[in-house]
Amino acid sequence: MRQELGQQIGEKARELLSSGVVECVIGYERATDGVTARPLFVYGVEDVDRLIFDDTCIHNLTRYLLNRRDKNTAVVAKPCDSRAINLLLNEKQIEREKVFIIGVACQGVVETRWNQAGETLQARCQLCSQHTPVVYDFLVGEAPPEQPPPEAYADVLEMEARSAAEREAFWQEQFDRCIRCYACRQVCPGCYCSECFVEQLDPLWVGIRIAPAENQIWNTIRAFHLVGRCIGCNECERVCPLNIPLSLLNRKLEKEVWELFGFQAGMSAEAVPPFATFEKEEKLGIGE
Amino acid sequence: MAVEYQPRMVGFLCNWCSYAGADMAGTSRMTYPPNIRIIRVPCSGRVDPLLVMKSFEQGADGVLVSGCHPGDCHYTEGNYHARRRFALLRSLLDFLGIEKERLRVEWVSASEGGRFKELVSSFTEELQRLGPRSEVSP
Amino acid sequence: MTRFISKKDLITWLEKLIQERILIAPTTKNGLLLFQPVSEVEDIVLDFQNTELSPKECFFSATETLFAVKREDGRTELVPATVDRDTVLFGLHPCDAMGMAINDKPFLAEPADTLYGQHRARTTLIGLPCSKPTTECFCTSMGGGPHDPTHLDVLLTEAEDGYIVQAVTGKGEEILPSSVVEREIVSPPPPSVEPVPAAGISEVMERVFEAPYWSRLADRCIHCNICAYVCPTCYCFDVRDYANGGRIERVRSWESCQSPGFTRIAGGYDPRSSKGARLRQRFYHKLRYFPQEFGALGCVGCGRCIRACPVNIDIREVISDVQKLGAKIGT
Amino acid sequence: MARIGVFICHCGTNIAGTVNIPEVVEAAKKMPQVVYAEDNRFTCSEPGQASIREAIKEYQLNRVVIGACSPRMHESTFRRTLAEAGLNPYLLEMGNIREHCSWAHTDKGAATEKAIDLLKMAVARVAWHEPLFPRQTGLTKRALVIGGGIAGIQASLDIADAGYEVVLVEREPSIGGRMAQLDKTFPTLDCSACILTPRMTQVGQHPNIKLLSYSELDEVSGYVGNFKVKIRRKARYIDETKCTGCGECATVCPVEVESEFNEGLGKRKAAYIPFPQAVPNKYVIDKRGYPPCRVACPAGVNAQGYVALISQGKFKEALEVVRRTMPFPAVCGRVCNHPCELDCERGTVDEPIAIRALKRFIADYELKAGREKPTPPSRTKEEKVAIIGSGPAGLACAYDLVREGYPVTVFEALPQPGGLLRYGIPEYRLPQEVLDDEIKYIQEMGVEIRTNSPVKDLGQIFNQGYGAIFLGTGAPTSQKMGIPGEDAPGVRHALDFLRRVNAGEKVTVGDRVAVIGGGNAAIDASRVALRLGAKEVFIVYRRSRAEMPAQKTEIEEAEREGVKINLLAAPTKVLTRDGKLTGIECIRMELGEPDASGRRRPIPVKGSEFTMDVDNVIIAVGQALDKEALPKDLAYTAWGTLQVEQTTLQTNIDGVFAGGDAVSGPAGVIEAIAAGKEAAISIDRYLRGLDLAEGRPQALKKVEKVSKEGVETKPRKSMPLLDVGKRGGSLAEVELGFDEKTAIEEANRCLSCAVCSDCRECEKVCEAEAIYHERGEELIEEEVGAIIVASGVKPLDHTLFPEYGGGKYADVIGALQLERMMSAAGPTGGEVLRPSNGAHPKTVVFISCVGSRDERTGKDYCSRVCCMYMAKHAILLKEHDPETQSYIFYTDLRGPGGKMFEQFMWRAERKAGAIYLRGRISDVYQKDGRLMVSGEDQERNEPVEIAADLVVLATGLMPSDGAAELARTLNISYDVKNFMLEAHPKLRPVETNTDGIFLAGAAVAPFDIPECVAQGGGAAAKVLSLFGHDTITTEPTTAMVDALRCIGCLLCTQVCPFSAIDPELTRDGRTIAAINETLCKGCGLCVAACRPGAVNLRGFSDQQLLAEVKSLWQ
Repeated sequence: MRQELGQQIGEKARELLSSGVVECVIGYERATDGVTARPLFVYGVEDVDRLIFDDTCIHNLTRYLLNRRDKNTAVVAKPCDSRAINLLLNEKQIEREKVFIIGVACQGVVETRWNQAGETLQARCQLCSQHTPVVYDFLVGEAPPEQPPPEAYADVLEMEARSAAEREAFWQEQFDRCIRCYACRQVCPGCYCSECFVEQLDPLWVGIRIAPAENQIWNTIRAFHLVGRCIGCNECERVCPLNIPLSLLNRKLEKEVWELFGFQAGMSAEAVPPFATFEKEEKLGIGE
Repeated sequence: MAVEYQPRMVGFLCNWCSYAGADMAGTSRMTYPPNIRIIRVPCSGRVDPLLVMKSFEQGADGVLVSGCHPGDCHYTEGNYHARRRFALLRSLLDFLGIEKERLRVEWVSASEGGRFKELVSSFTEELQRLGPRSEVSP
Repeated sequence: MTRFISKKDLITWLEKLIQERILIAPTTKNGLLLFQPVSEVEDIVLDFQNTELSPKECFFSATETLFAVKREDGRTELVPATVDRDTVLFGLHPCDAMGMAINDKPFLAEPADTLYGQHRARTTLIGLPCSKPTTECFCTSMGGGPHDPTHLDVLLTEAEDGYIVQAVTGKGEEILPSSVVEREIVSPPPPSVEPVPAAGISEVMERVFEAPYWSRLADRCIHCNICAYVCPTCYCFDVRDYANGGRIERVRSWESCQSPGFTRIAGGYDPRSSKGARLRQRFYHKLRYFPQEFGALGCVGCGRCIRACPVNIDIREVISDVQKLGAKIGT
Repeated sequence: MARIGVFICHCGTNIAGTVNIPEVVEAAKKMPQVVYAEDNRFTCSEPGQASIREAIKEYQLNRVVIGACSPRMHESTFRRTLAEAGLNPYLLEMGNIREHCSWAHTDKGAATEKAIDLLKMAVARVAWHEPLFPRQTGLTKRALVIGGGIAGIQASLDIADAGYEVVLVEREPSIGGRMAQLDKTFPTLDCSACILTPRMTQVGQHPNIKLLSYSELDEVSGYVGNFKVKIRRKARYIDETKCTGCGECATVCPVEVESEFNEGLGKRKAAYIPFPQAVPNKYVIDKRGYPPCRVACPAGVNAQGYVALISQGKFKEALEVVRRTMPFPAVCGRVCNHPCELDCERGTVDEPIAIRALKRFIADYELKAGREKPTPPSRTKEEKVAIIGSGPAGLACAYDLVREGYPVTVFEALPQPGGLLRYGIPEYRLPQEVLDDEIKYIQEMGVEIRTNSPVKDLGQIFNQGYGAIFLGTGAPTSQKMGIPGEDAPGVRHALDFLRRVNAGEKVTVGDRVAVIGGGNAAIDASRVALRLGAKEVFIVYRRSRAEMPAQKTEIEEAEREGVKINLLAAPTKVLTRDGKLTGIECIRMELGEPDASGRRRPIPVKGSEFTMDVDNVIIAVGQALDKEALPKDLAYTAWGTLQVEQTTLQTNIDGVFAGGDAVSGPAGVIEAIAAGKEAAISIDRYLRGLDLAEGRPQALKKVEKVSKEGVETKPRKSMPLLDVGKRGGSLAEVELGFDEKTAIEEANRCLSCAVCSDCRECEKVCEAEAIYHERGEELIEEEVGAIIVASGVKPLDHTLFPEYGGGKYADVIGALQLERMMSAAGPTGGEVLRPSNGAHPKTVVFISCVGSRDERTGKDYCSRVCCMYMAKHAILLKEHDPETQSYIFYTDLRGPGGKMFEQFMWRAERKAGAIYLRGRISDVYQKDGRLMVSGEDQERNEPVEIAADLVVLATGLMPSDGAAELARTLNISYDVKNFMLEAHPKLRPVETNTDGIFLAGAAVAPFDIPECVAQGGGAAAKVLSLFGHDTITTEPTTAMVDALRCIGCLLCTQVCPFSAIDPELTRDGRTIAAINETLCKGCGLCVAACRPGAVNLRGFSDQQLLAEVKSLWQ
């Protein structure tokens, strides 16, 4: 099955490259540890056999589309990743006709670390009910049978249940660790500003210090800038070298946006995101 | 008896309604605690969450964002956008352990001097009840 | 005869060191193994492969104040930062010690970085040999070795019910406790480490600078700063003045050649604006420019960047690719 | 480097009384970049200002901070001071140490500390100030007025009279608005029309007014002085420039609907003007799309059109409507499966219109009356077309092509034309002479039919000079069942059986006949078998009744005639003895999962075999093409039908098209006709060398909403049938058809879904040739400098108040309905009549505040005019009929002002004898033909009950439909009730917060006529004062974009309330946001929305606000 998916992707890649439909196919290949996967950019048919797909293919490759805006590119996208394509289309960052989406019906991916691939599905995959990409041009794989999703926000609810002081202590400890390597930002398909607020000198919102106060503003505003935009690929948390639970923040906001506005990022390229619109009569716990 | 804890507050007030409402409170000689520092903005929708975060970083115990009542915005829609933005920011801050109560978003019209006075007074009391924010080491 | 300290005595010694100095050692926090100040000996992790971050932080902090400006009655005075306590860095592996030696070259070359120098001078390095190198370790190819004591003050090698003690420097000798005894004991052989084809790499690098290889490699690079921040030998930083609460100070923080704005100069021009150029810079710095400047490779083979890279940019693969590329291009 | 001067005002003791001024001055001197600080007793006084000017010069100040009152008070004063000193006026910042400090606090220490902080913030901020420059732009001196009510009329006239052009847009066909609907006005009792219509005429004739009636605002862009507006000119179908207003179109129009102008009390035609004095006096055709019946018809026959004409007794004209589409009214009137009736909207009320029967009626009517020979259409085309097969598909195709001017020849293999119509449908359903006549008509139209002319070689046809061929050869052979014994003597096939009977051959049947199948052919065969003398006929069908494809009425008739239906049974074997048929063996079936056709698949039940003794078996299980008879080289589908391109019906052979059963397999007559018509389009295009597929298939846009309000149920007329007893042994027609009266009555049941029935009678009578049924709506663009919104109000719908009998009882009416009845030009000619019976009401009860001042309806406001119009009505009722007694139930009475309002109510009470009762109504119910109004008289504190003849609900006023959408289009504010919001309720009542857009009349709030007129004039004055300038000055505090930081996500364009941000292409090909500074109002929503901080706001920049924050608590 796994091999088959890689082959199907490879065949499609061969067809797309040889017909000149795209210039490059972004997919996965085996990493140098022989266990995990890594992104692969295929420019010629001679490399299509390197393409693989299995449950270690955790990267969200859609971020790379931003580096290839003006070139025709095919990208392998899992359902969660595919939402990023809608996000980027909605935010006019990419053109639909320049992107060929090789969608993968996804059974979930595993937690991986260098040299290790987990046995069980990632927690988010266990909660996932989107097994088919929301947008694609060609689909490989087979979605697993639908199952009622369990409580999706158990960890968020648990955190909400704690006292303010406990929450503050928890996050302070998390943010204190941050070394501002910006891997979370660099890997995020939604973080594509040419100059991030955190690195701007004028106005000087945040200084260069890798220190708790700066770290807090950085992490808070990073999360805020993803309100209604985070598509839940979890890449930020995966790449964090200091294991800061960034997705907990993202998912808290995702939950709020869903509850308040019934909106989920990236489900369609046309839906109006929550901060682009409003309802006159909405009750949001403000000024009421 | 110990000196009562004096919280620090920043208020971002829209020029057309709430700033004028604060003017009205003064003109009517309504007194309220002197803890608030007011920053005039054209519209509550102008307030970037970064300004709120910087205020907290600067040492504010509470931040007030105030604009026209829904439907009254001088720019027709600014306060609706502010409402969405700050509803989310409040949830996020609360989740991070900065109590929701520390970020107040309220509607005060140009004629509501009394409402402004009440607002600052009750906010001050609320912050006194919550106590100082825990220090984030610099 | 070999010098030896029993495990019990080692604990006593460490307890004493905690009292007298700052003791920094590998400890686990939030599931991460990091060099951190310890207050209890039992928090120290002795059996480990590699810490997540290198111990370079002890000498070159993520953020530190270089000096403060005092203004009083119209007079302005600069108050430089100083290091006022002795530190023991315990438990580092030979590769990390070698990393420090590499960083000494730029930091201590004249004009020397005094703050770094003070940190170095007031810190004693007590190392442990590397008994279980990871699959991604390649120290032997970079001129080091798992049991190499060269850049340490003291090396403690586990044997029998204690440790063989090797005082490498005078500073190391000074710090040893009296519980160190002489004993007839054989040091275990060093474990083997997978080599990489690093021979002559510096010269080969010279020939492949223009190769399209680099931009293709950079395709998958996301240009975060992880590799630089986990690396024991990356020492780039940014400096900024801060005025806050009436206090003015000059602050230095880590920075990385991988970040998009790193080489941007006034007016907005950036000589290394392309992804390929930035990623290439990292490898050239380690494998070409540093050897040219300081006569040694700028990498210790600790494998941290390989492990931490979110997209598997693997310096071993780069070295072997470069060799192949060099062979193809010819001299 | 900033050189900041700080000036602290004492404001007498206003500030100095609470704030320690010297301490503040000393603190200010130490603040960063401050080079000078001083205090003044009154900074705003001339000496105070002079002192600032001097200090600016002396200390070379380039920034000024003034600690004084609120900037809302004196910012403009001090900006002028700076300008006088040669500084850019925007380099000023004020610290509000009076309103926000000295006046609000009493503790001197805390107030002083706060004052210092406020100045610190101002100093930090001012360092980031930059010189700003207001902008000047030109303007178009032309105004748009939206709404042609009295307010809009007044505004238009005032502006036009001042010499500027006005574009007046009115949604309705005529201007006049609500005032035009009124009979008299209060309190003067002027005739409303008499004072209004001269004004309307003036508008219509004014050289400066461009009147766009029946039009709506679609889009607005631009800004004050420079608006671009798009106006949707709704399709009028009558050319305004040609229409003379003669009204002939309305006279002949067969469609009547409720008149909106008369509030539903009268009727108007589909071609109409709302009232005789309409301006412009140009008719409109009310066309709402295509009626469902026409959309449902595969051939698109205009059923509503001929039904409407039948209702008017115009039978000949009705028949013309059918023949405009196809030549088989009599055939389809008999045998069509009428999908039109399935979709008929009337069916949702009670039963569908008997459309098929009506069509038959007009065909029969002509047949009876005799028709004139039609004039064949002129032959305009050279290329000959060959049609192979003379069934409905072929003849429909021929008919359309001959009308297009082509010479057409039909080749028929059999001796008589008609195909399946001739040979497959029994006489008792379709008499031969009826078919003969239809075919004759087609021939008279110029179609040549060659019978006994089978075609085997298409090449030959082409060689004879035909340019294109249509194959309509049908599916004339019966399918076999594939069971043992099928070939036994006594087994017949339905089509063959029917053909022989129709051809007049002598056909006999045995006593017991089994017919296999459930389609129309099976029913036909079984009923013919009965008529040929069979004693018992059984239909054997393998599914259940619901799945039978035959028409329901046909099945019912068959059963009435004695046919027995054996469901869920399938024959397995034909039984014979000695070479003679003895019966059939069948097996029981049950239904399983649905199959490809969507019907449930029958599955045999094991061991359930049974036998039936019969003498004959007629197989009617399906039809197929006669491939043997068809020319070769044609491609077939897997189903054995001809393969064609779906939309164009082109076969695999160039120039050869096919349709009907040969392509679709067995289907209805109307489907075959539709295919023939489609093929005709293709053939025409083919011969003219045009693209075959372009714009096809053309879907008719079905009318969206059909008004069914007040439609009383009325059963469908049933088709008279020949007595069952008279049917046996005869092939006489079973259905007898409608008579004239029945037909007209049935046609009158039509709801006229699309309003205009597209009968085209109006075209015939319009001498000006102004009618264009095909012409759609039009979007036009106008450039204007100012816009006045006068979109007005409407009364709440009284039928929404069933608690007062509204919508429940005919004699409970709305006040505007009463007004229409009182009008001499109204639906009753000025007589007040009870809608239920047309009698004069003697007792009339008014109920006030219906819907208004009512939180339940969300209209908690007073509608302002109701008290007065109730008094007016009471007075007028008395004038109309002195015996009328009015009762007025009121909440409280409001007659404000010195304009005789109060006195007017006295007049109603004292002179007209109206009885005013304070109190609400608890119930209105019907008793003995009168309306019992029970309520409470609060003044006497006792219950009252009045038996009324007429109850008038004084419903409140609400904004016109679409007011909120209009406000959104214009980007102006509106309140929760959808009334437009003024810029200031007291001081700027006719302005909005959007520069250049003004308000007039009741769009703002319920106003009476003089108020609307005053507002119209006021808004006009505002426009004129704008037009008095040659340029417009705009504030410089606008947003700006850093092109390098902008990432082009364009979120800012979505949040901008003023559409002031547009995408722009940079030189390096990136899309970024660009601010239109003239449109930008400086709200800064874009700034806060921008994640990369690419947008900034002059005067309130990120740097300025951040500097303030960073200066805190230092």
